[in-house]
Amino acid sequence: MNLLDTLLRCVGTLVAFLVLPLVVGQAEHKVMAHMQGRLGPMYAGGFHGWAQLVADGVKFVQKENVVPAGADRRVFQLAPAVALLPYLLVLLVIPVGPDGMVGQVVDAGIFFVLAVMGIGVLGSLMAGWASANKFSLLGALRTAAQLMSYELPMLLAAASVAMAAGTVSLPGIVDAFHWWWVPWQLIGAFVFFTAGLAELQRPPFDMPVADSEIIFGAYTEYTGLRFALFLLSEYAGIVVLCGLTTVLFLGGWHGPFEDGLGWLWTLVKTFALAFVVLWLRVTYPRLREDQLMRFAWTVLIPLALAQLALTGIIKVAIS
Amino acid sequence: MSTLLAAAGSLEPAARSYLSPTGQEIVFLLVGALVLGAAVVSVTTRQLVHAALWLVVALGGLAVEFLLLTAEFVAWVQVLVYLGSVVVLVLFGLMLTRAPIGRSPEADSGNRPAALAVGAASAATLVTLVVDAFRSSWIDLSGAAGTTRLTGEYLFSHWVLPFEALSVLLLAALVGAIVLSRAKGGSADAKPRAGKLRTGLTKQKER
Amino acid sequence: MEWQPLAADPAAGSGYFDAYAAVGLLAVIGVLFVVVSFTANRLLRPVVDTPEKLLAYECGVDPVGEGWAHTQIRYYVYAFLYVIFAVDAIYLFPWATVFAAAGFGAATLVEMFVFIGFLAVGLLYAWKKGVLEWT
Amino acid sequence: MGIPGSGLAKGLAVTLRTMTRRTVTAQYPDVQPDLPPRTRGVIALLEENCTVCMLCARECPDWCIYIDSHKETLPAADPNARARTRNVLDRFAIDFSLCMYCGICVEVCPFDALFWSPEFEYAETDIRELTHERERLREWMWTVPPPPALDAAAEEPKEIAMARKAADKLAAAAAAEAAAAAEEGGES
Repeated sequence: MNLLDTLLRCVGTLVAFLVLPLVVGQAEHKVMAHMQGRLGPMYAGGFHGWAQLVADGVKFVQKENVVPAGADRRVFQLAPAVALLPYLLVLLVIPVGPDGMVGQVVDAGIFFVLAVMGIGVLGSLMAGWASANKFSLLGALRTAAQLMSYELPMLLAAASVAMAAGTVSLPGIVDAFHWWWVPWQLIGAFVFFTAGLAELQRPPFDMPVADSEIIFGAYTEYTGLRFALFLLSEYAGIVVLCGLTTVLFLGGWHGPFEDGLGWLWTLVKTFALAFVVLWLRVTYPRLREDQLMRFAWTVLIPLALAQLALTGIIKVAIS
Repeated sequence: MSTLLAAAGSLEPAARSYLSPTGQEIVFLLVGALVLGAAVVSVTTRQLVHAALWLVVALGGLAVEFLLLTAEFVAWVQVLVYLGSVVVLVLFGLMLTRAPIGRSPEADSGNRPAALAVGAASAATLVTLVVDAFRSSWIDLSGAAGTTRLTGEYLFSHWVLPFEALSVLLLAALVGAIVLSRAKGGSADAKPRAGKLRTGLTKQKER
Repeated sequence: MEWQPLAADPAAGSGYFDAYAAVGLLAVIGVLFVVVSFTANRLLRPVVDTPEKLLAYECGVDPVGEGWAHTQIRYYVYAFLYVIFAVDAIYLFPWATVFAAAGFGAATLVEMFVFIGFLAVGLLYAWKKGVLEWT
Repeated sequence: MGIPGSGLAKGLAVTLRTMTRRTVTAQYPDVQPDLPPRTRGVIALLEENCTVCMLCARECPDWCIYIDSHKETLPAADPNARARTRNVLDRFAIDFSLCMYCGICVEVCPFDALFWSPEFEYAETDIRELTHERERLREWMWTVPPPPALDAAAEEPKEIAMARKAADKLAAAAAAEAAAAAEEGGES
């Protein structure tokens, strides 16, 4: 493992980090449009508006950057980076295929991923506080409360998989995967995916950015590129969440012809999950704030604890 | 920590030289300086939320230090618990109590000399203790000694009782937090409810 | 099918540091990416500040009062609950890697159930006290 | 009710089904819309019919019709008669940035000077350009479609019926005269 190899892997991760969220975003444009009987973007790039998000990016870079007069300038300007970078780091360790098709194997695996993703909440809090705006502050508080509440079921569900595999390393988990894990860890998968959706503040869990109540939550005052970075972090979050769910619960690269096409299986599963994310957004209305909190603490956490007990008992029984 | 250091297995004073530091040692010192600087700024800054944010830098730097000592698990616990929740809790508290942007001089209580004395004393105690305890021991950094698996093995072979005691402690903290947050009135009446407001209004009308 | 941690291989003794060096390198690349994009933005964007533009946004009317208001303590309680449960949850990970290994087994399972049981009692207490829901 | 969660599944099914159906989006600039007759696009003015009675301006809920006029004295045709005055239109403008396309002005006009035209592509970059003066309003007249044909069984419009009656009477009188003349000629 030399420096060049590492550098290439890091650059590859950065490219994936910039491309995959765009693919998901474009898919969201089109899927959402068609689910609502519309066409979506049709012009940018010629064929069915495929370059819409590229055009948006070019536009965002040229837009004015407004920092409100009352804001805490430095914190305000730093917040998007704090929200964005954790997802980049996480993307590095998600394995795509067998035999080293991964940015970098980190032995702490899931634990690393969950810890680093937890930093993202600081970005939202910083943004909300530094904006000097009531809606932003309210949004930041809601975001933080929601992220913390839903981080817990995620941790518990991930621990259940770690128990099943006997390791916290992500490639290790996929190596240990058997098809019957899917029914065995079904509750865990549901909890993990749902909690992940809430962590990303995707509808129906988008109360912290509910536009009809608090404008855009913590990101109300943001314009131009900084706003775009928050959006990018949301879509990168979708990629990371779907990739993680694939790796932890759906067997990652396992599938027919996995020797040559393992990476394709991971991508297919990831994008299928991303489609579900978009589908849920189109279908369901937003949960109220108290419903959100209640759902995390009284539904997801007990479910996750039940999954832990189930996993532990079955694992000890078969070993 | 001592368990984890023991896990590294080689605390014997090895024939090492201070004069030819390895790359890890250099990075360790640099990050240490960063942590120290961030910590100092954190306690001296007049802006409350900035103090909390500098605390993030200090704690994150500590996580990197743990990583450099191959205490992988502890490092990510540091990130998850301290950066991801304790600091957020602190920020939350500050925001709930209206931490304004800019300086907040009223937050200075004038106890600076006393605080400085306590801080210096506790720092001196800790430094003496740690230096005395480990003296010239070296941690063998060639292998990852603090992986999750090793931590688990030590925890569940030797430290089960403290582990269980911890759960009682956490339960106590939980109950305490709930009791404190509901202390005023202890019931739903403490909430400013629509009904209550209306009675207040009618009283005003009666006058 | 047992996954071998990288560092357990003596030949790859420095694999641990290599892994985190890569993470560090990626962090540096990420910071560079942010810096480059912000710089490009600075070069390309117009700067036309007007007092109206710099006001806090409150649906078009002039902002009322100041930007900070007291909010419900409930949010804080959730954060507190999370801190406690997170401390609990991290112990699950070292446990998860060893509990099924030889020499641990059922006893460790029971130990963990006792641990989780205590916290489940805490959760039930919070639930019963009505901290987890508000309407 | 049924199984819990069946409602959630039903919702997912609806959106998925919609996705497989044809979209209803009209790709407007590429494909011109198929507008129904009597589309309210823009209001046209046939200023020859306008008598400056001001009914439209007064009835307009948005006050978006501006009319200026002056009185003009016509020299009397007959030396014994008084000189007549009449209103001459100086300005007739509709501010389409205020107009809410209610059509009350078209309804109240007693002299058929205002008409609906289906043209709607008159967006401007400057809001002041949306105030159409009388020349522009007159131009819109060319885009007003002819009134739709009546139903087959519909009653004849009154004015046509009256005109026809008058024409019939004239024709009958002419025919009677011709017949009388022929009779006379035959006798002599």
